[in-house]
Amino acid sequence: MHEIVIHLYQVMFAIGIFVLISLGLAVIFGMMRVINLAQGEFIMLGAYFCLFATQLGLDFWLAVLCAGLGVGLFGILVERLLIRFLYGRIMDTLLATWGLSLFMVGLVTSVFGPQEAGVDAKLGKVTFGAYSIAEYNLVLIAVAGALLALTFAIWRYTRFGLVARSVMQNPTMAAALGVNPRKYYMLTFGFGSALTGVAGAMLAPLVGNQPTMGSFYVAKAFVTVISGGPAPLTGTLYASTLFGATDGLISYRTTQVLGEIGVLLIAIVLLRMLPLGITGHSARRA
Amino acid sequence: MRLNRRQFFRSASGALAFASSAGLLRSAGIAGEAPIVVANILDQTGGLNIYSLKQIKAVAMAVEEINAAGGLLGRPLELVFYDSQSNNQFNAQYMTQALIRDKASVVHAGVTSSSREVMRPIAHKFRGLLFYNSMYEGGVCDRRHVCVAQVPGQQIAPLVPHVVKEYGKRCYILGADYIYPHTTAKWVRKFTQEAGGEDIGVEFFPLDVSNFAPALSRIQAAKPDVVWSILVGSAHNAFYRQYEATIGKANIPLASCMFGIGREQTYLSADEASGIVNATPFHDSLPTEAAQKFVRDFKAYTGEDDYVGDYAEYGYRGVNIWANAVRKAGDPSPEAVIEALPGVQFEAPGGLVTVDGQTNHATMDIHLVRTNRNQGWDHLETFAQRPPSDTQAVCDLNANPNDRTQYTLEL
Amino acid sequence: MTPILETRGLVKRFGGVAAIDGVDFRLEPGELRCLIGPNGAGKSTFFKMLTAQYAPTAGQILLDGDDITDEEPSEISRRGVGIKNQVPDVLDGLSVRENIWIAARGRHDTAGADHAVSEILERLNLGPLADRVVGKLSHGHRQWVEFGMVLAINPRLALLDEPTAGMTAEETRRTAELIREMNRSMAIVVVEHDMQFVRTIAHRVTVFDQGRILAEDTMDRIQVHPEVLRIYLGTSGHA
Amino acid sequence: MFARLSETQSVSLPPALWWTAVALALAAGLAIPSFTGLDVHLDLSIIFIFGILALSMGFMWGQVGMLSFGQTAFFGLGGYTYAVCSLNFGETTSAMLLAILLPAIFATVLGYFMIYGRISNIYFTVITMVVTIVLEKAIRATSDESFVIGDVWLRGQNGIAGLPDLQVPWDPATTLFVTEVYYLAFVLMMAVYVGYRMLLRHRFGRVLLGIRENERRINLLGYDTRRYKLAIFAISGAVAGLAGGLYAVWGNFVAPEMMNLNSAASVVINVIVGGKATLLGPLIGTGVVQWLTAWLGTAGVGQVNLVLGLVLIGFVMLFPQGILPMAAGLGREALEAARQLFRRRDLAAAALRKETNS
Repeated sequence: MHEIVIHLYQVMFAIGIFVLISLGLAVIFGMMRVINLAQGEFIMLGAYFCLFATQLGLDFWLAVLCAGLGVGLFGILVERLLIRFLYGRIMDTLLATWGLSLFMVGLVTSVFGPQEAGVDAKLGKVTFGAYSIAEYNLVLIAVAGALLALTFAIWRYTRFGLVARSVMQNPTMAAALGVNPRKYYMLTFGFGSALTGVAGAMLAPLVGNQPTMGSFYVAKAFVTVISGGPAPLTGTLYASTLFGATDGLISYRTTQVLGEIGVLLIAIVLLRMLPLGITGHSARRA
Repeated sequence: MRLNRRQFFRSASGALAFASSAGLLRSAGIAGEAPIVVANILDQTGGLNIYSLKQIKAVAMAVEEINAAGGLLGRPLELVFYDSQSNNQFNAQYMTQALIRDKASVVHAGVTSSSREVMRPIAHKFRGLLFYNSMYEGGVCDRRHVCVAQVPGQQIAPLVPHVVKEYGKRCYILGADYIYPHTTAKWVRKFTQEAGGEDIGVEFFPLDVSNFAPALSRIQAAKPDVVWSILVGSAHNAFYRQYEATIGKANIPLASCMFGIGREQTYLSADEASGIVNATPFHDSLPTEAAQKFVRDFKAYTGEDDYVGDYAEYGYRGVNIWANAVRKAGDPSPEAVIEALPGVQFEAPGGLVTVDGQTNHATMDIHLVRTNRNQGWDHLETFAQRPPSDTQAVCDLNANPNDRTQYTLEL
Repeated sequence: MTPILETRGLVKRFGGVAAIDGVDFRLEPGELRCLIGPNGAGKSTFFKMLTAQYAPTAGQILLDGDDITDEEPSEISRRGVGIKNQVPDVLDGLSVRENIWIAARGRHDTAGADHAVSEILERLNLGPLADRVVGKLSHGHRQWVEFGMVLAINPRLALLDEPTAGMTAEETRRTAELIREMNRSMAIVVVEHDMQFVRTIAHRVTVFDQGRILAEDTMDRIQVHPEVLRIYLGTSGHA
Repeated sequence: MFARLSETQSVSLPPALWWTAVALALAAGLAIPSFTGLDVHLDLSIIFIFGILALSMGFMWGQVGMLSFGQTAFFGLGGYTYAVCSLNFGETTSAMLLAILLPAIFATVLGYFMIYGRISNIYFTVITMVVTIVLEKAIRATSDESFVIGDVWLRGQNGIAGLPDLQVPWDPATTLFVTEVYYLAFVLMMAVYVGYRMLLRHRFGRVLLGIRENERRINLLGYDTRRYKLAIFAISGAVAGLAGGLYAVWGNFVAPEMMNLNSAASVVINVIVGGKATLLGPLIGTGVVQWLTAWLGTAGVGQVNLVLGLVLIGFVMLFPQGILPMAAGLGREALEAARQLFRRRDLAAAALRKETNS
């Protein structure tokens, strides 16, 4: 019985991490088709925001909000200074954001040094028989789910989401209807960045905060969103579930290396069979 | 470009020459003499620099102390520093530059075995001398290579019996996935068995892994008496945090032969870091006058007030052992120094260090310690003058002076 | 005699819509045929299926009696089928000479290709433009370049989709001449809107409507065919 | 053949002049060692080796339109092949040949999977990237002593050091020293450059250019483009493997970092900085970026990445075509300006004459 709970927990936790690190990219790449290779560094920035906010004495959850807000604003800045000149130039975007990624790692290392302290979320643990699980990890699963639902709701049911979706699909039409597409591109990029910032803040109590931490996540996030296919949010959910389950089970049953390699191999086979991604067969967008 | 100390510390990166100030050299009476070049290749930047940052400064301090005391053989030392950027390609390039262009008498370089193995053949190609001031898996048998830090046989042998006695017989070992932790894990297993215990699980993690949730559940399923961490690097630092949040050292204690060398405890909270046992040739709270003087001097020299640690001390002892060998030889050339090295001694901050001529490794004191809640160590016990017995078992430079092999230690 | 081209019950559906809906088509060797029909009748789709740019949903395509339904575009081309697509389909970044040379080199050795290129350049009056980058030429000139590429592979069956679109009256006249000349050595199917042009070149005409063949006859009879009049002129054709 | 190659539209040289330039470059490169030190030979050789790698990537990207983010997979495979074979055989000629052959075979298999699977361009890029990461992770997981090929332990994260120097094929007792490795790397780089350049002049290369412009049209002309793409992917895999083998010879070591994301991306940086439109671009780019990195390392800047990142952003935003076309463009503009100046002066002079005449 306890074994089953632990398996379930490992799988859910892995899925939660996949959802967290991919959600922002699902908005930025999945919806806007902007290949942001600095995505990992946005995560890193979120973790640093969270760290400094808690060091200033802020409550952890307020710090997470701060991180979302801070990285969101940073994203808007990046969009204004960089991304907006590159819409439609996929390769150039890839290269410029990779430059941004190098720049951010270099800058943060210069200013704060190679490593930073961790964040203490001040939560306890729950026990199942011989096993105990950090409460924080359970909270992380819940937060991942809540963020996904929130994003979905905003996209589906708010005016912002409706307008943004129509802008992404047909900016000319949207402009003809009196919407300023540039504003919505900027806000959507900021929204995706904010989600990424929250992800970074949520990771801060788990991992060692260091300037290079982003590189660990960026490939995974891209593989997840690309495998998800043209409906970015539902696609990300499906892909995260598939990869998370694979990673969680293989990592727990064997080793983490095999878990990671397993995920990448499954992604390759998946793209061979479904070149457009998991949601590629249905034209409906979420 | 030549820099003074402040500029050097602020910006050291790439190839920089650091010279003691003209005033210092004048007061030592050696300002006019031709300098002896000491090269230092370490990672100022990149993922591995947490092991190098203090050592870079300690090497500079040792050089400056020697200059202030009148230099070596009446000549000043000049330090040339290269930032290898945690990239072995630069180790190869800078090692060549140090030997060819700078004509360095000695190169103090490397904190990883992989970088050392890249540089060792170059030392032979250009007839140089390489000081590797870092702990590693042991077994290098090479007269152009000197290691002044501990190898597993020196460190693990006294540590394991203490752990078995204090915490219990069943251990679970976690290590970083490269050769040093693999070798060390075997030593832990061997000594644990000799002490009547057993290992019930061994796992290795790539250096970029920071999610230990699966491993923590496996450990709980296995129910060991003690968990060994041979985890390394900043990503693995997350382990100590996650361990305290799930299992807790109060339930299953932690032992480690790596914790602290990257100054891990300074990035962790008191709960996360305290209570881990380790064995080390040096730590800041070592209750000897030599150790305390070193810590005071280092802090004064660098203007930094945080934990100093063993890697700083290795750099300091490396330079001084080399300097003693130069004095003994009366000649700074690599060939003369290599001849003079066997038996050279230095009263290091961590205790007396003697070069073992059979292996070009060192006999030293090993101190048993446990982390306290103030980012430092509580001193438990000292094991005096431990020889590099594991490497001695496979290497004899007296019999085979042309040997260059790194042997895999047979247990 | 085996027809050079034959389709049997050819169907192409995009989603639920049938763009081609059961076409049985025959072309005799050496024949010159025009396809006409309103926009969206399926003419271009039909061409794309003949050259394997679209896979049929159902039905068969036979070339000289061989079933080529599942072959690759390159295989069909090597069987001697050349196509000029509706929008000039050329290699925009390369020169006129290079465009035609690449086409010719697929059928000749280097010397033969060089020879064929100079011949075609002359035949199409493209000599002065030979070293210009195709992407920077006018629409009409790019049409000629594509013609040149079709000529260069020396096909037995040429499929020409609106060859005179964007051409001046003079160019159109020359195109008609060229097509008649080509017809001496190959079978040709032309999709065309310009009825005057169709009349000057075609013996037989096939009319497409809503993915089917509506009528097939000589130009004279087609012009008075009531159904054809209906689709071209609307219901007023009955008046 | 043609008076003008489209590959050289931005910087076009007639063949005779081009061959002269190649001969001059060859002579200059071979002369450099006689007035520089060993450390310079070492530093230049690594630039040549990365230049070969950049060419293998830049040719496919710029001339065929296939962006392989994972050329480092073949680079690493080549290096490890040399390492494992040379240590096992005790002989380096066949090891070096296998370092070219094995990556070519691997590229053929991988390419077959991707190209015949008709995946789109962006997925081609992503899959090549994933492949290099997977290979890196797999190699890094071989620290345990049980991971042995023949007598050679793969040594995981640590990499394999102490590899044998390259032997002269007809005289195995003689091995290449630093300066000879310089000559080898330089000559091979020139050979790869000239080879790719010759390729473009022949049918195979023309068709590749055609694929870049309009793959469908090339298919309709009767060429099976998949075969061509697979062939060039295999060839470039072989070239990247050669670069990897040379890297192993250069430093006598191989390590998993040869295949990591950073290495993969720096190949792309080298190509974009130089410009992908020409074959010279990747070489120039590699030289400039390597030189810049080394210079920044000694300039006391601290974080090299910080400056490299800015350089990359700057190039993409301001000079997306790369250094070479930019320089050519500036040159043309300067020429045009000079011409204008002269014409204006002539006009002025003419006007003056006219005035004086009237």
